[in-house]
Amino acid sequence: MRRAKAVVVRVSGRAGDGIITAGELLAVAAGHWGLHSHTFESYGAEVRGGDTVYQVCISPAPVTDPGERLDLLLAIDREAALPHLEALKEGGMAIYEGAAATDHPLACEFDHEGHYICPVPMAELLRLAGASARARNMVALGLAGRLLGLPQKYLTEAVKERFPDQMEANLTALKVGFTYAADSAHLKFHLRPRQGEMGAHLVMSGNEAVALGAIAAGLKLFAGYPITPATDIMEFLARELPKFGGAVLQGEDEMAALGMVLGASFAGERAMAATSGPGFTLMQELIGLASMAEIPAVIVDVQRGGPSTGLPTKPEQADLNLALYGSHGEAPRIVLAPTDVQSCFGLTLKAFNLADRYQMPVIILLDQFIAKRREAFDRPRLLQVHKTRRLLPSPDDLGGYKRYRFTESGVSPMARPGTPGGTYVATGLEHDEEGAPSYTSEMHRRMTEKRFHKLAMAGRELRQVHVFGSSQARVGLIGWGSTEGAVREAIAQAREQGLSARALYPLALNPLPEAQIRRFVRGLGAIIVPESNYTGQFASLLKARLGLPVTSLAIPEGRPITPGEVVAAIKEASQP
Amino acid sequence: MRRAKAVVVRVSGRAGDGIITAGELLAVAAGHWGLHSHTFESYGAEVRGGDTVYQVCISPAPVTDPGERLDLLLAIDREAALPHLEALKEGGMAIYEGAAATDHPLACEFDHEGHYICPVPMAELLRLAGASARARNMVALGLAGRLLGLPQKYLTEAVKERFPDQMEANLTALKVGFTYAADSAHLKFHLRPRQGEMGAHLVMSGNEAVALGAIAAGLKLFAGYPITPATDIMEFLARELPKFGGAVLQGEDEMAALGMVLGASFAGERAMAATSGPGFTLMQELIGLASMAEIPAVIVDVQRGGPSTGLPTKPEQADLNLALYGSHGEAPRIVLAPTDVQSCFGLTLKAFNLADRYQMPVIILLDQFIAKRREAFDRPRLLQVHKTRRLLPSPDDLGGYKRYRFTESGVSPMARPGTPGGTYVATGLEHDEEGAPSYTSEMHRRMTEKRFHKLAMAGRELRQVHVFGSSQARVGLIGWGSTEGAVREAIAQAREQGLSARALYPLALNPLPEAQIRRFVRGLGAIIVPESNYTGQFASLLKARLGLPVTSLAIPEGRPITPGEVVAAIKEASQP
Amino acid sequence: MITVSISPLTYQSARRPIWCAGCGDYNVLSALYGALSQVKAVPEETIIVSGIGCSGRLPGFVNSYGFHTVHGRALPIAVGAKVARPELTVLAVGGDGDGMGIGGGHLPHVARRNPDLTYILVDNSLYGQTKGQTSATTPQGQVTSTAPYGNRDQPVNPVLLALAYGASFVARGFAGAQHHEQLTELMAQGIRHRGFGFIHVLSPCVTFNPIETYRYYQERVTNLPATHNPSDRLAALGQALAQGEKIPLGLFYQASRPTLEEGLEEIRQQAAPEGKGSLQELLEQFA
Amino acid sequence: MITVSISPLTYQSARRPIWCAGCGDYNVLSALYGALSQVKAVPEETIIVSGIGCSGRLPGFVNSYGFHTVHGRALPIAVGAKVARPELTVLAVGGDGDGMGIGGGHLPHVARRNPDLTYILVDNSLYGQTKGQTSATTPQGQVTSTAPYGNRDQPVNPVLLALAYGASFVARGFAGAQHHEQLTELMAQGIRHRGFGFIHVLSPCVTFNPIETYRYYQERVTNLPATHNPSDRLAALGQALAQGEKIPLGLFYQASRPTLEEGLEEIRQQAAPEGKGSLQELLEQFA
Ligand SMILES: Cc1ncc(C[n+]2csc(CCOP(=O)(O)OP(=O)(O)O)c2C)c(N)n1
Ligand SMILES: Cc1ncc(C[n+]2csc(CCOP(=O)(O)OP(=O)(O)O)c2C)c(N)n1
Ligand code: SF4
Ligand code: SF4
Ligand SMILES: [Mg+2]
Ligand SMILES: [Mg+2]
Repeated sequence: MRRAKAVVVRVSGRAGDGIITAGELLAVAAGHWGLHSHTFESYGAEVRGGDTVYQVCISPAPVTDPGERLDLLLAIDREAALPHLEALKEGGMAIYEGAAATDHPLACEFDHEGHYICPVPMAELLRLAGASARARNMVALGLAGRLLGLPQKYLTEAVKERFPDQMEANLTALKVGFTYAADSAHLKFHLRPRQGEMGAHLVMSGNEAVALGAIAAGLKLFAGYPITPATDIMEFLARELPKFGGAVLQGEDEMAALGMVLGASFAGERAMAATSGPGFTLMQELIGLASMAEIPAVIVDVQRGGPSTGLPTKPEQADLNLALYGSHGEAPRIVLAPTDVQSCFGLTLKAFNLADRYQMPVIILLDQFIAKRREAFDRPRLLQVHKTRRLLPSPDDLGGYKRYRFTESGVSPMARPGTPGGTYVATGLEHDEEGAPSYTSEMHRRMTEKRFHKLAMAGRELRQVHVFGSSQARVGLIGWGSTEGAVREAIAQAREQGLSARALYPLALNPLPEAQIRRFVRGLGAIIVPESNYTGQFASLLKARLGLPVTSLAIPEGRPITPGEVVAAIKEASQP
Repeated sequence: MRRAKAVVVRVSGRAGDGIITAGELLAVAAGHWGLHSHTFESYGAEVRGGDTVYQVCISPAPVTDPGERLDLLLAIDREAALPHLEALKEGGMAIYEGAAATDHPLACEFDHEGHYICPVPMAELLRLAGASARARNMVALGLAGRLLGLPQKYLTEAVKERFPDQMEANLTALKVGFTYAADSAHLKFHLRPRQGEMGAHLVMSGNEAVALGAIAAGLKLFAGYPITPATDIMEFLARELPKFGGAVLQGEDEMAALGMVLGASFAGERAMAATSGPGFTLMQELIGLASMAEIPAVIVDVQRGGPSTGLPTKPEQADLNLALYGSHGEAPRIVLAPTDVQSCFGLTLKAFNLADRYQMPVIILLDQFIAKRREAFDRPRLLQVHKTRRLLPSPDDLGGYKRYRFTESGVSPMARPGTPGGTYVATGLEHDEEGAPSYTSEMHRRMTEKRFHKLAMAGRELRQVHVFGSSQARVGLIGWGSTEGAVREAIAQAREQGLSARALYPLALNPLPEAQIRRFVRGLGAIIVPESNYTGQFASLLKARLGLPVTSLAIPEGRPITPGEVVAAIKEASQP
Repeated sequence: MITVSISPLTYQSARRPIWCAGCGDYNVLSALYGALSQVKAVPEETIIVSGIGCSGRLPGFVNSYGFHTVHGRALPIAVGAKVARPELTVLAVGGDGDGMGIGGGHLPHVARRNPDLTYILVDNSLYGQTKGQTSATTPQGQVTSTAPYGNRDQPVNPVLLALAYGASFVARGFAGAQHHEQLTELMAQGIRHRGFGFIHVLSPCVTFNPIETYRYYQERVTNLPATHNPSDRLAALGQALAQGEKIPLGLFYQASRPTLEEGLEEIRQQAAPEGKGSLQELLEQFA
Repeated sequence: MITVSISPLTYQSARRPIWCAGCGDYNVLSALYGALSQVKAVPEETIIVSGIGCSGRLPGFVNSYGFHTVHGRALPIAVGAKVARPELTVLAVGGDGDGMGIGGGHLPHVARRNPDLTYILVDNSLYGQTKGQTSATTPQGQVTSTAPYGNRDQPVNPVLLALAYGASFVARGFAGAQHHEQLTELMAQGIRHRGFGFIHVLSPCVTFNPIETYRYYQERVTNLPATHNPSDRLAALGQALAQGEKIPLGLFYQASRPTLEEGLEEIRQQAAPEGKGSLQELLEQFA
């Protein structure tokens, strides 16, 4: 983070140490006070033992990425600290379990890299307080909170909410940490929320925002199958959706899950499935059916490192091609890509409207980074929630009802079961207007055109793009999804180095807002396409669809792209 | 067909009438005599009742497409003849069940379109001969054979081979037809094989050629699941492969089928699966596993009309994207596309070598047109069959064996189970050189590079392209798969109209022979990309990979592209 | 009253079946017309979901809402429809390949969850639509296009499986003329049953199956013994297992237990005892 | 003799298991080491195929060839390996989610085809790897992260299913210390069995499952009655069905019938009674 007032904190340890909990609660407490934050988590696929890292960037101003170099490192022990020391800024502070006085608060040594190294006898402090040695993560949370200047009450509330059952033990440990740092000479990270933002924010993850968006859209049936990092959508909805009259079904596999969704949607209700790569691959046959039989459906794919089982807990943006082309034959589908947590909410809501309006599958592409990180943002204005209904047959349509009638928009009235005179058979076979199987060349051409025409029509309301940076710049970036934050930060950093760039993020990847993109690239000398994958899938798409001479900045490392990498690319492209 | 000596025959009727049998036997008999032929079949997805058409173009010279306008139409009755009359050439002949003398051979009327219309009392003739009325297709075969001048013995042999059990009945009916046409004044289609070709040809379908290629390659296990139009590969192999010591397993679904293939290949043997679109979609998760765990596998996708269940019995070339990108994450695979029946044989053989050499999935893309049509061609030289073996670990490798060792080529020695010291675990998780799960950024990058490097290495032996037409032409065509025949014919037809064009057909679609293509397009003013689909998938690929300014000629009608359509496109592109 | 006008003809759609003349599926279809009329199903309040195969074409010939889906997935799709619209009558139909082969993984889970729908498995002992390959119910020894040396695999026993899965209604019928009434009756019972009804129907394929013909079945089918107690699951398993020379028809098992939809409704009550949730409140979890 | 050097340690790989301390899977693994040593399996002539899940990581910890595949497909992959190399010992391993959920459609077909391989289903009544969701074997009423109001679905009974599918060897063991020897013995018997062996192992997940703990099982497991006749399939079904307060362990069923590989060999003999086919001859079919 470039802004002086932002603080980047990293908590590190091993799976089972409660690292993610500590980091999340820090972000939540800060957010509830009124600060902004941006987080990133990384852990191994093992339930126990792998390295776990949770990083939070906290600032009074909005932040768009979890930061690169650290102000504060909290590690569960020395072993967990060592690999992260080189990420510390000069003057940064590293805290970990180590021998030190239990009564003298936070003594630090200054090492030759210019870091403050501060051992804290966490286990011993916990023992003295009569608390379990397993609660070191709460000690760390207390220490971090105090050093950042967070009021204790926000930390306490966050802990209470998370652990309604084991409140006391955790609060004790929290207090141990908070107190130990209290009188330290190192209280140098004092942050305060901006005027008027005190307590105004919601703090949530991308997965939670998707789930909320779906509830707001009137979801009736969610069906899923557990898979990292998408499972929390199902878990959240299993708890909340029944309160809204809906139901959650766990399928025996992803095909069953999407099958249930299509059944519910055929029957007339809004339905959604969420999964990650392997499950998304398995859903493709039914996505093709939804496209062919014109059944609305919303499918969330939270991308993770691939291929195959791959890197289940790491982010990657490598399912774009699958989202676009993943079933045999040509099965049009809408593909949306939120760029931050807040847009996860809005785009999910929109996805349901699009699905119903154009009677086709709508895919929402998240990745582990956006799905799991927590961001603080303003409450959405729920009164504005707008729900489109499906086009229903008029009384005229119902005499000799043609489910797949050719219309100007390509959209045909879809009868809701229960409607007298509306009986019809939806089918994955090529069919005529009534839905009767038909394999003539003419019918196939016309029905194919109809299905694709709907996609084109949907494009008219999918022109939303995020454009930022300098409009005079000769270097442009076109990206998608979770990299937007890093690119925003990179453009700001580059500006400080005297380099200018501008960027465009479409929220729809299919159909692409081609006119907006063409307008954006006018006058550009170089177009960089950053993405977290190997083959540069989005770059290829831009080349294929728009013939743009793009430079792919594809980084296949199973981690978010950093602002530094983007700055370097801007620098290189700016060379005369 | 443009060549004077080629005769285009169409047989038409309804499913269950034996139309396809009659057409196939005509092609087989002609082929065995030494003529060349090219066929196309089209029928509904219903087992009974749909329209069925079988078309054969027969000529002394090699033919590359089934022809457009008809010389001879044989229909089971008048109703089946009517829709096809407009396809008859001037002077063409239409024969169908109708009232006429039973003793007077073949009386024809000349209609005002310039066609000879010839009713034949097939049912009555059969009754007189004491044969079943259901054998009208054999009467038609006899009539056609005689009119074309085929010696009776080739027809008789073809019938005997096809119906070892019901020989007599069919031979009787054949003879009825043959005799009825014998003294006709209309024996105007006399064809004769060229010098030296008499009896030299093999006649087979693309599916049969694939199956033979696989046996020649040393296939040990074929696993499949029935699906039109790929099932005959399994049926053929079920009969023949056991004779060669192999086995055929029918899976409970396509995932089981490909799973069996991967198990057999992991265990060290050559294995293959074949399917069509819906099954190919279901196989994608395991294709990703094969790519990640570096397991050789050959997968045949016989494309049919889509999406979803689509047009099961019609050809389409719309699974290219799926073949290239069909699983989550980035899972490199080789994609091959035969352009005629003969290349089905050679490319299948090659596919096994590539799979073993580069330890990855190799996909062979056929379509219904190439899979089901019969072509006559020279016997392959079987002595030349060259089989690569997998790279096995050397004794040195076996001390501390690293299954996924980084090497210059990217290919690591693969131990065959049973090898002492070679034990390892293949996995779909990202892994280190030993195969242990590893999720570091560096390992993921390096292993991704390794997997893609193998693909690039494979590219070195995948430069084979078919180039034809005039090297001076300013109009070029780049196509793939089954359209080659129509394009060859179109270039010849265009030349007669004073237009020149040249064409390139790569046999590998991934990796693309980019250098060859770049060389080919030099000097071209227009590049036309013909394909049987809607979105122009191959055109997009050429744009994305090579940035070529191509014109897509995408025809989404569930039928082969015709030479006429290609000629029209050449004409348009030739306009100054 | 609405019922006066209902007869089997009520359910006949305008589309003519495309099956081969003599196919058992015609009898399945007409038994279904009869059953629907017996239970007085309202056409527009009925959904029939099918898989792919000759039998999968059935919804096209019924005047009701229909969804002809993909191979093997009819059951989960039917479950989704039922859960979304519990007030509708939902049926699923498919072949032996569809339901016991590619779709065989869904049946256990649908059966144990007990949605209130009826599944008709149309068994012709092979893949009809694709022209006669071995299926999971092809007997050992039978020659098919994919088993030219005779099928080696022991077939599955659909009734035994449905029982083992915990289906709450399990029956077998035969699509032969003499058994039409029984089949109709079993279907009607299955539709009336509150919970998941599984009906195994023997339906000869006259085009590709020279072995399991009408005659073959006529010689072998028999009714379950009058003494059979359909609430005894072990006895039902025994009857299913005993199948050898004789093939028992009738109701093997029926039990009453909560349906999936009832369970989901219970969950709703439990989650929001005081009525519907509010989105505003939900957001407060994140404030 | 090669056998002198074989002990359970022979099968320990260099990789340290990544399971949580106390996980039942450690006991499964060590019982497998013991069983492999009992049957004197040669490490390099053994293949272990697994699906995805905590239990799916097992092959990594065994000194043998291993294939850690994708979720739910271990069985067909193992079948392919066995058919290609009948001389090798092949095992398959996976969790309850892997084998009864997503992969549940394969078991019936593998069981009825009877390949000579052994399948170990490691059942912890939930999805361990993904942190504790409901699985097909989670009991009714249990609260999980995806069933916060308690699981409504009746669970499947894996032993009952394997019996209904026609598996030729069906057993159940428990990964508790006192039952280690029995589990080892059952695994050894399963591997020795010529045909498909199905072994259901109760293996507590100490991290996510507070219900089906070691203690829970210790209080409930019991041996099959001494009078139980493992060649009586209906009796075995009865024992499997009876499971209520008590959970019977031991060998439910064993039968001898031709294996898949034997059937395929027979077909080869039948197809080419006079030795191998020739490609040249095959081409003549087309000439
Ligand atoms: C995924 C997939 N695989 C294969 C097919 C091809 N296919 C169509 S119908 C069918 C089997 C039909 O058999 P069955 O289910 O027994 O129905 P029947 O035709 O005998 O009534 C198959 C394999 C398909 N449509 N989709
Ligand atoms: C197709 C697919 N869907 C979902 C997942 C995510 N996933 C990994 S392991 C697992 C379940 C593990 O449960 P189980 O098989 O019971 O094994 P356990 O971890 O309990 O031993 C799931 C759902 C996946 N890897 N692939
Ligand atoms: S092929 Fe068989 S199952 Fe299909 S319609 Fe014909 S008789 Fe019926
Ligand atoms: S999560 Fe459960 S099943 Fe997985 S390793 Fe830990 S204790 Fe074992
Ligand atoms: Mg069938
Ligand atoms: Mg489990």
